[in-house]
Amino acid sequence: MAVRAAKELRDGDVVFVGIGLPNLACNLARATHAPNLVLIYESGAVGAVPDRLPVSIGDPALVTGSLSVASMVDIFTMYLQGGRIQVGFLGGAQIDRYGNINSTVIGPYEKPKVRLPGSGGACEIAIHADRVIVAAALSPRSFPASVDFITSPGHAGKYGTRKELKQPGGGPVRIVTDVGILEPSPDDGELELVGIYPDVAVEDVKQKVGWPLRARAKLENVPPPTSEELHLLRDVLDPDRLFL
Amino acid sequence: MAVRAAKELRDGDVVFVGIGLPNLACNLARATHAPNLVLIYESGAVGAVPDRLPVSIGDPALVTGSLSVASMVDIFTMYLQGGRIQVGFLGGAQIDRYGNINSTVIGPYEKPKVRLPGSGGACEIAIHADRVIVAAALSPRSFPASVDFITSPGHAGKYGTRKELKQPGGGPVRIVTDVGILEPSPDDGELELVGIYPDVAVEDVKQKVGWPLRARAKLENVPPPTSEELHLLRDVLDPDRLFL
Amino acid sequence: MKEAIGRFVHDGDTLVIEGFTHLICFAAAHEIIRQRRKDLTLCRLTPDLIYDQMIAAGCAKKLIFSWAGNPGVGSLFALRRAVEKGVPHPVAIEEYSHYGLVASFAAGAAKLPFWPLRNYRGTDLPAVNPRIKTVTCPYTGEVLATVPAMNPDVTIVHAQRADELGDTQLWGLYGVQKEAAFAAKRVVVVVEEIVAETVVRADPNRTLIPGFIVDAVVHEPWGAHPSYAQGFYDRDNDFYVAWEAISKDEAGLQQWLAEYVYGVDDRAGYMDKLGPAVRERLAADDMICEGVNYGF
Amino acid sequence: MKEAIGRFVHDGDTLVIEGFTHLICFAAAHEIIRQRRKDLTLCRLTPDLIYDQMIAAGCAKKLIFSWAGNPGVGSLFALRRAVEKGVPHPVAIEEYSHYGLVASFAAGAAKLPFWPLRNYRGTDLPAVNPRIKTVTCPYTGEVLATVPAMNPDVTIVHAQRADELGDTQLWGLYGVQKEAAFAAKRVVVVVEEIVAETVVRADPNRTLIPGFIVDAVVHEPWGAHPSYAQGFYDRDNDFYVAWEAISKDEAGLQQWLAEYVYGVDDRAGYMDKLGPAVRERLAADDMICEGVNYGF
Repeated sequence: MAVRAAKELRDGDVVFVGIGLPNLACNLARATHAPNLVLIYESGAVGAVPDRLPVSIGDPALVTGSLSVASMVDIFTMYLQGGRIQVGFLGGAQIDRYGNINSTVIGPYEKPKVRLPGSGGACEIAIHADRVIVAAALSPRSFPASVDFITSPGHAGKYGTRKELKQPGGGPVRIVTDVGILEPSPDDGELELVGIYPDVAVEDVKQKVGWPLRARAKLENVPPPTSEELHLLRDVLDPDRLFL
Repeated sequence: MAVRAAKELRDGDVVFVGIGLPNLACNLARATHAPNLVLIYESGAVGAVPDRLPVSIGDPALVTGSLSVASMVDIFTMYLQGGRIQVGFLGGAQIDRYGNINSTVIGPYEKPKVRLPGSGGACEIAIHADRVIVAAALSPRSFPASVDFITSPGHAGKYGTRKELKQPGGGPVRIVTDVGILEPSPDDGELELVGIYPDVAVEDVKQKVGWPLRARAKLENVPPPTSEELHLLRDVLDPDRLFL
Repeated sequence: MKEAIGRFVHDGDTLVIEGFTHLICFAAAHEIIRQRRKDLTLCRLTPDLIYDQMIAAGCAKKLIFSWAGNPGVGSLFALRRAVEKGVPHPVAIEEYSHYGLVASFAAGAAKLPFWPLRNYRGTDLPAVNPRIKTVTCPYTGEVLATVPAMNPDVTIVHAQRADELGDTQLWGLYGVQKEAAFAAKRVVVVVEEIVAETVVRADPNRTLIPGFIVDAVVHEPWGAHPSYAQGFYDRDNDFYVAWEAISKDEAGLQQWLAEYVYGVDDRAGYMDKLGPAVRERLAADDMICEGVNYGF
Repeated sequence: MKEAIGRFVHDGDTLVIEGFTHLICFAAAHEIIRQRRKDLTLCRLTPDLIYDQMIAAGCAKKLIFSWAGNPGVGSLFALRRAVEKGVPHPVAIEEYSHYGLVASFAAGAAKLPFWPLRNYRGTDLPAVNPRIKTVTCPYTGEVLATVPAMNPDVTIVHAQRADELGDTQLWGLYGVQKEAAFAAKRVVVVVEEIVAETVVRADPNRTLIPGFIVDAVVHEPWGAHPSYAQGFYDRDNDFYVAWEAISKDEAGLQQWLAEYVYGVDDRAGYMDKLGPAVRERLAADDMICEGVNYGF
């Protein structure tokens, strides 16, 4: 997933990076096709070049050698709401048919089955970033027809469509999973299968989401990671296997 | 006036300083009875200790050796509106019966007789500082019954009283002139004579304002500057007589 | 520290100990636990281990937050026990996103009653937090979200250095430390190093908080451990990972508090208990930048 | 500079050259005058000599400001002639107080349509500037003033140093340079010194503006004269005093423009014309601060 997510990044993109897989994907992209990627962390580090894999989003290695440290007020007002962020990376416990993401609670809010960490910056990233890339392993539990709680808005839902809500950013434009790639339909924003990994059957993918998944007529054949990419990930970027 | 204005400052006060006479008065106070005065300039210098008399409010000597440099957003939002300023110093081309100050235009706004510089920070200083000290030479032209334009609100006027407007700061509490001291009446906010300089007659003062000036029954006798104070001003603080 | 907490942190206060991953003042939290403060409303973007410990110790009545996890590791189990099961007692929550809570501090610092932001459209957050409202722009008619001002009774800021008057210099990640300080009625600054006023005045652009808004300055080296202080010591990631197991087990967590908080007198005692190996492992390397010219 | 102004400043633009006393980019203004840009909406807190010169040269259609004097000296006579008598042609004005215009830049930088502030009650400013409106707080019912966002077509920032990508470091007085840059559609950075990216990265807390929002970086030593650059050269207070007489006399001012702006090719030519004595008089002394440790 990290390799595939890395490919979604274009050279020169300004990326709002979360910890874990997004961080790995960004650093892989920087080491391969996108050397001019600008990494911004919500903690305030801008243009970070961590010389070790950061365990947390506020790791000191993100500061040392970075281009700038901004206050969090500036990060959220001038950088994110200011429209300066091209790509946001999000995960989440649940992602629904229209790309709405839940990272708040499983079950009802007042009496949760599982209390998750909550939004952090995920709500505003989904609203403001030009493009949001979501990385998550596909399973019926993680991809229900509708989420228990909308932490980060997708393309449509009970509050209206993205256009009706005049959301400034593009929302989740690519969902990178462990078996294939989903994208919102240009018509109604419903997520549909647009790419598939080697040796994966479309029918198997359909079993793993909680709604009748549409597949595009022409599916991208997503190539497997190269040995160079795997080497970079396993031996250079995350040698201690913190996130792999 | 500088000597008299300096006496209005209490040790430890946080003062929003303008250039010219206010700056002289503050530095005189620091050199005499108020060594712990904190000087803040709207340009962003906090705790300035200028080693030369600053010609402008943004002089580099205000930065070198200061305690902090703040952005102007912080200065106006967190310091001034945040209620952290005890004393503001203002001048103005016109000051009226209720302490309203005009530093914008003489004559009508659209076709001014004289176009003055305008508010700068004077409007918000008059609204937010705990106490405002005004320094101006007394004359009927400078002290009309009502000003041509309210740049900085006093204690009452066409928009209501200070209390009705719920102004957070105390407004102009002392008007230091070249012949005596005025203060707002606790009843209606009208400026009245509360102190007089040696060899000045109350009747002469009354001639110099554009309304029937009330004088308190008991007037402070304001002592003349001491030779030490004059020495400090003339030989140490403003040897080039930039503002004296 | 004892005296500063005794004087400035009271039962029932709204308390902010900020610092985004960086400069989180655990030393202050431990002293508050030792002095058995209770009914506190605790506010932080990320409750982190610091509020997990305070909740486990029974200090908290309410929690205001925007991301409640163990960063890069997992859950805060004391917090989850309090919220999910009311153990040791129920803790009310008021939940924002980071931007919302950041804006709430900014409003507090500016003494404005609210802050407008383009946010929350299409999300369930306003439905569960009635403090998130809206305002209509008088120019464009756009409906924007609002958050109310956060004005804590007391904010505790950890920083690299300050002079004795509290003029505070901080580098690396700022978080919302400045805003949290300006928003507060009382401010306690805890530093790794007390320096001469001349050191502060030699580089005034580095100063984040002026001394005249500070009520107490405490000198407490290693006061942020297991958080970190750029240029002084690294984050103790091993401890953050270990916390997963400690906090999962209510009894284990109480045992940890007994040993490392109640069982020591102060931060020096805590560091002694951790032993010199931890200090050696975490002590910062030198990467000192060049100065700039303030001459004219 | 020629190329940057040619590409990024167009007739009819709303233009901001900020800097509060400090780091005012006169070099850019002079190049704009030489390229005979017109119908500009000029916005600055303090129009200062820089806009007085541009107004005299006929570049301006409108002026947005909050304090229009010659700081510590007197009047800006070209501005007054344009406003009071329409000479050389009428210039419309939109007037705020400092806080109002500062807030307007902050709104622009945040891409919010307005900014709320507790201000203007009891004053005549809203009566003469209908852009100052009000909003009601959804929590307290308090009526607050608002200003609209300022989003210029182009902002020109002068700073001490930047790398070639425009990552810009600035110390001494900040003014509203950061907000003006983030608010703009296009950003030109003019610096005293171009430094290696490693210099910027050695002290990231000193960086005010990231390169990815910058469209052009211009290396122009002494580009702020008669304003100043902390650590490089002092303010030319003598010139500010002399401006009183120059600008009072319309013909004299045009003569000055002919000689010092139209009569030179660029900033180097202007500095040559001023002669080495000015440079010697104003060159900064060294007062270099200590660095801090970014290690971990």
